[in-house]
Amino acid sequence: MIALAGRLSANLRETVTLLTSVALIATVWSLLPGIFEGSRPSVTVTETLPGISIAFAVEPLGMMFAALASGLWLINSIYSIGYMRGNREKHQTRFYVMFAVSLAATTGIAFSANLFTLFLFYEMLTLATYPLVAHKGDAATIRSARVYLGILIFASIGLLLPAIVWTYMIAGTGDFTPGGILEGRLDGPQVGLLLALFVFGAAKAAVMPVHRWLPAAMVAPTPVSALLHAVAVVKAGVFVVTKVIVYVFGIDFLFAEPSSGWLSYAAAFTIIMASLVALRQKNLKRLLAYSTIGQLSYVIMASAILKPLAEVGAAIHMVAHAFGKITLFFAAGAIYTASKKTEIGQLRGIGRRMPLTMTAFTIGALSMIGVPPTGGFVSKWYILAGAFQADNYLALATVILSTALNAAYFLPIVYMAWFGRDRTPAGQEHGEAPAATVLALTLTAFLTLAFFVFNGPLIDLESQLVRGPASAVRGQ
Amino acid sequence: MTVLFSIFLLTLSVITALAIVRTRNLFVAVMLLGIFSLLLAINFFLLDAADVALTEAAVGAGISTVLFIAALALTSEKERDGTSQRWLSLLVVASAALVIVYATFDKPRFGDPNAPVLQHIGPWYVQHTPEYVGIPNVVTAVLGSFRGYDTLGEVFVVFTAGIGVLFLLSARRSRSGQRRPRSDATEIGLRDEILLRVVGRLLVPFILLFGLYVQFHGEYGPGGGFQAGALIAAAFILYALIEGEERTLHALPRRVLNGLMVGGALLYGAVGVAGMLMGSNFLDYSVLAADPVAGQKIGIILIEAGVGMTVCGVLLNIFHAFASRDRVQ
Amino acid sequence: MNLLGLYHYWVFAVLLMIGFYAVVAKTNLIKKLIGLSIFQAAVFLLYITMGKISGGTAPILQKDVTDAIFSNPLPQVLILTAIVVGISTTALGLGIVVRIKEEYGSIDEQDIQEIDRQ
Amino acid sequence: MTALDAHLPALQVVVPLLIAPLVTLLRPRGLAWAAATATSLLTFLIALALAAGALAGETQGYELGAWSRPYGIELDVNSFGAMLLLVLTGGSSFALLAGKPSLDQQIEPGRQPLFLSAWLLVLAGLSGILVSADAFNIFVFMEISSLATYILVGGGPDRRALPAVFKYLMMGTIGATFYLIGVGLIYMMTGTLNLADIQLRIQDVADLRPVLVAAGFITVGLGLKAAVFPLHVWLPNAYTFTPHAGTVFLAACATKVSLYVLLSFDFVVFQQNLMGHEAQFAAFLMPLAVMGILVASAVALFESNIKRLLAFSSVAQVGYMLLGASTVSLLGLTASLAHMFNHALAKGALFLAVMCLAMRLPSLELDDLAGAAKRMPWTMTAFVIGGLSLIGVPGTAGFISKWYLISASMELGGAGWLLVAVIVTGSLMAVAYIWRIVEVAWFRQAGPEQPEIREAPVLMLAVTWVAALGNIYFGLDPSLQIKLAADGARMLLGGLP
Amino acid sequence: MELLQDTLSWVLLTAGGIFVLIGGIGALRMPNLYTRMHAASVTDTMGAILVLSGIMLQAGLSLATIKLVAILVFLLITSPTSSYALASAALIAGIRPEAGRASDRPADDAIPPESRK
Repeated sequence: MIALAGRLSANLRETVTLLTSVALIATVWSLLPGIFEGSRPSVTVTETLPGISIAFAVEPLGMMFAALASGLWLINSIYSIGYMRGNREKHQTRFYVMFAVSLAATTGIAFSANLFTLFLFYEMLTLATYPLVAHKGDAATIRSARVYLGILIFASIGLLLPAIVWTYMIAGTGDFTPGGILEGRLDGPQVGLLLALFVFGAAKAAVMPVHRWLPAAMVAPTPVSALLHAVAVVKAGVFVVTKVIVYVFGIDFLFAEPSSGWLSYAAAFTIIMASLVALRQKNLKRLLAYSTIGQLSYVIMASAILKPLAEVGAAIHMVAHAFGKITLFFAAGAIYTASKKTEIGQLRGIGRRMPLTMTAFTIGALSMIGVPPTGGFVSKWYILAGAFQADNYLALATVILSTALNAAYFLPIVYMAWFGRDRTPAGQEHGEAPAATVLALTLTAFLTLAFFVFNGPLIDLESQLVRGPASAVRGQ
Repeated sequence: MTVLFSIFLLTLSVITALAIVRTRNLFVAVMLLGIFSLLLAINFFLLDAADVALTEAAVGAGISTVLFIAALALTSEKERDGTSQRWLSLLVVASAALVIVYATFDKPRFGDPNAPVLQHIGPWYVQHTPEYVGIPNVVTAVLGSFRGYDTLGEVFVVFTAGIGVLFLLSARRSRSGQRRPRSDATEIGLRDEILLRVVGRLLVPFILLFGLYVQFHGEYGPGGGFQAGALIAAAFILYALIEGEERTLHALPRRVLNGLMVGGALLYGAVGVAGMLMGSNFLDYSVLAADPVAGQKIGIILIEAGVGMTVCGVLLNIFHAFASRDRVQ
Repeated sequence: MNLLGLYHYWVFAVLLMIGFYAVVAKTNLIKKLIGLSIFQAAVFLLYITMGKISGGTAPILQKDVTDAIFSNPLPQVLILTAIVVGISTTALGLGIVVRIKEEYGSIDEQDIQEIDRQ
Repeated sequence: MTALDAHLPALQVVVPLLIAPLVTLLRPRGLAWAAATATSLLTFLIALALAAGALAGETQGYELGAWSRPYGIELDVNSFGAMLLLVLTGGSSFALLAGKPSLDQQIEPGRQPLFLSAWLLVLAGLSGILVSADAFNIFVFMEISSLATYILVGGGPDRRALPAVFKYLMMGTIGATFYLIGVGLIYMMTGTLNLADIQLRIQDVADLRPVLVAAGFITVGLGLKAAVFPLHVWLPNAYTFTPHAGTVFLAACATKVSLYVLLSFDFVVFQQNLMGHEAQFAAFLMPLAVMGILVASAVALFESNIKRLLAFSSVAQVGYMLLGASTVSLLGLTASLAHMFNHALAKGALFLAVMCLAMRLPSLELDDLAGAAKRMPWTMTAFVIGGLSLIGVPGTAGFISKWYLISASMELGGAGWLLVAVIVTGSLMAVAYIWRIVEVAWFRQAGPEQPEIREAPVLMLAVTWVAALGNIYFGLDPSLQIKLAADGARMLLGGLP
Repeated sequence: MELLQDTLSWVLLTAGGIFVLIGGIGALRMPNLYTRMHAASVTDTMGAILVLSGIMLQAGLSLATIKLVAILVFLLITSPTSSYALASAALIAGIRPEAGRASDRPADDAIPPESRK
């Protein structure tokens, strides 16, 4: 039902976009109270195959994801109006249509009630984002768009689909049920194998080595990158993984299974590697891309810790990272719009030219590092707590180390931007970016800060993940 | 005695076949093919298959030879040397042949009365034809009534071939090679060959007569619509050879030929539908008359007529389509 | 007599394969069609042979004769149809060959392939 | 059942068969087309009625000439046949409805009546095969359809159609004759031609060599006609040079009917009578299927002509259908039967879109497609949908069959995973070759010299879209084809111990 | 009577057979086309007549005999005509009847077809 709301937005120009997004938000957020009460509205659209139906059900994780996506979409569309105008891009109609479709797909993923529906919208998202990535349409773009599509499709058809079919074969159903459906139906290495199929199949989660598409996708216009890396695609990936771990395997089952331990190692490895690579990046957007890869693996690792607290941490880290990262991308986009600067080296002293933008950028960066008073701190806190709960020292070490690395690649930029000497050659003078963009990014920056303070409701919500509705009221 | 004779004939036919494959002159090959068919026909006769023998003779030795020669006239008689991957194909062929021979050893022996073929439904036809269909020639009975649906299909196969050739040869040719001026043979036939002309004209009516005889005698002896159609067509082809295309087409215009082609097929179908309309199944003739057996007879005569018409029309159409085609040098 | 009883089937196999050889190994299209005719004729022989019953006669009933043994009419019927199908195929094939000659100026497979390659 | 219902199986064949000759007489422009289309739609309705009957589980037999079997010829429509009848008549109707402009473009009006009459004969012949329950009768109608098909293929304006159709004629006739030999051997051992009767009587002689050889001959012969992998060489050129409308029709139906006969024989007739039947299947057909999927898809990757590309993908798809069957399990057979239906939908939509393109584009070479999507967005969108269905993206019909295929292979356990790998690889190659086209059409700029082209005619476009949406509908609610396929599979496996 | 008829017919049949054989040998041994035709004609004149009349005697007076007569008449009309056609065709093709020419290759001084009419 929600998915349709997004799809209805047919021929998009800006106004329609905004209206739809508002409508979407309205519908989504209207569900919130119900969820707090612990109700689980659900609807079955059609029975596709015996035992396999297209059905939607709302539960905390998806609720949060949907709310997040829809909310940020509004901001993002405000931003993209400014951006697209500012850079006079072609085929804006196609752009907005696909934008809406991908959002519809995201919402579909968020609310899907079983693996099949999930897969359906997952593919839809991949295909809908392809034209966005290939938007510029020149040879180079198309090549990297091909990489993007290639990896994602390969992973989903080659790994995810078999995984899903397998699950249906052994469990007889694919419905997401708290506590998992595989309990006792599978043992030993098979669990590890199935888990691997799922994790790497959901290539959008960008766990190494299936992360290559993410930097490739950087050729897209910035709003797309923002959407991809803050909201829709990557989050869809980690969302799938978390959801599978919580609702298909069931954390207790997995925790009992030694053969699933590798996941946290893989995640840890990805975090470290990504941060290291990010250190050496010259291009701002590529740097952000690698930082995203790292941040995603936080979520994966968090959920791989398999302890309630950690799951909560995973959930809210999605949000925190979303706010922070979208801010960063908006900032990067704003810089590009205003000054056509893409390389880090060019950013010296840009803080004085576009103070608002850079402030936001700073906040985002801090949130990535996880310094109070930003949202990033909260989520990291919960992850660490979870790690302790499981006395998973590997996780601890990773978090700490990567925090250091994050600092190592973000702070120099911030420093340069504020205190570096402005080397902009004469004739390329520029001020702030278009109002719309600035508005958007200040908004997200503010959210990032706000999240530090007002995270209570969300945590209540997510603690239902592991506790079930009853104890929700008391919260954490 | 007959077995030995047929074995002799079979060996002969194998030799002929080999010669056909070996010779490089297509004209010779076609002629040998005719002989080959005749040998087979005689063989079929020895194997108690009179109708098949008659048909094979008419088709293999008659029609197909004519068609091949007509095609040769439009193309070329010499085959170029060189065969493609000869040894490979020889290998395949030999192995396949061995497989079949291997299969034969479990087969019931030649003419063995206990063979399953001669047990189940074959004899049933022989026993019950008199009471159900009431015509002496069991083959015609099975062909026309018991398996009339197959024969319907057969008619439409012929029809398809007819429209196929018409369709293909009605194409405008994209590549305009210089043409040979149309030869006397197609213009005026052999009209200056007085002797041939006289004898030919003398024979045509008799052939037609014989054709009609085969057509309507099919219930009692070997023969039937198909053979008759072939014979009648042969008569007109002979006429065309001695008198030339124009006169033949004047005597029997294309319209009429198409009419025959379509009409025959439709006639057959109509008989079937009639059975349907009269409250029985498709192709059930028994309901065509008060007395089922009489109905069967009527039905069979009608459909045989349909077969004859279609076959004759199609064969003549094909012949004209070839003969009236100019040759590209 | 025991092996002789299979002679017809062997001839069938040999003829079949002679025809098949001509079809696959010859490059001249008309020669291929001729091979196809032989190929089909062999099958006729198979059917007719299996319908023969020793001491039998053609399945045409005479009023006076009652004790005659008749060969199986069914294979004959099938083959009547098959012969017609065969000649139809040949006719159509010849039509195609004529058109090919007109378009390509040759009826040899290899020539045609070369022409198409250019 | 009313009086008319009883005759439906016969009418399915007789109607197009008898109207075909009449069509040749309809000289005035367009009249022949109208008549052919009307007939085709009529047969579609009949097929719908038959399918309904099959779903209701009625046995729809028919004794021609009112001669009881095995003495007369019997017709019998099972769910498998009914499903393919739907595909067949539907494909023909779609192609004809949409094809008028394309036909006018490619075939001189004077020749159209003959062409359309041949079209109806193909329709009649294939239906005849599907409804028949008599081994030899199947051969007769196989020949009708083959000869008529040669006419369709030979009708192409490109002269390369002629060698293509000649090759097709040669291989088709050999295939049919092999089948005839096989039937002859069976008849020799059982003395009957009625399939059900054969099934009974063959059990006594099952282990005799002629029956084994017969099985071989029939399998090979029908494999030839069904373009099973190593025997597929006739198909690509034949499809490429057929007039576009004809390609839509043939690509949707032709090979599947031969597969129908192949499966009916190998399962119903030789089922469990032939020792090591599963072995024969798994050991003989499965490798062919696998090779077909991989090799044909690989070739398609490098084709530059769209029609050739799609033709090769058809060969690969035949591989999928065989693969499902070669698991000799209910699930697998359901998969391959359902795939026949789904693939017909996908290929139909694709070739319809290709026909639309051919109306406007100078050629169907990949390069001439550059920027086509800008000028003909509707056509290309339909093409993309069809392509997605071919790939097997969820939400499209193609996905359903993929799902079943993968499940079926997983059932096999160990070796099954290899099959899964094959299926997945095949789908990925499909992604690759479909995407080559999509990329060129959507993202490559058209050369300046290219003439200004506009959208295809409305009717054509409409039909194309109906087909495309059909892919989505049957992808979301596949109960129809699944039910028919499952019944068919149960029927085929009926003899299994 | 019966016996007489039977023996007579067998005599005829054998004689016919001998003539056919001679014709065959001739067609094989003779040097060039015309002479071969000459030899072969023995087959379809004497050979045919004798054999057919032999069979007639076997069949006695019945429908079969009438058919046989028809066949005989047919043969007697057609076979000379066909051999005439063959010979004239050979002439048109430029093969000239000369004693002692052991080949059917057109002579160098063959009359070109056009000039003939």
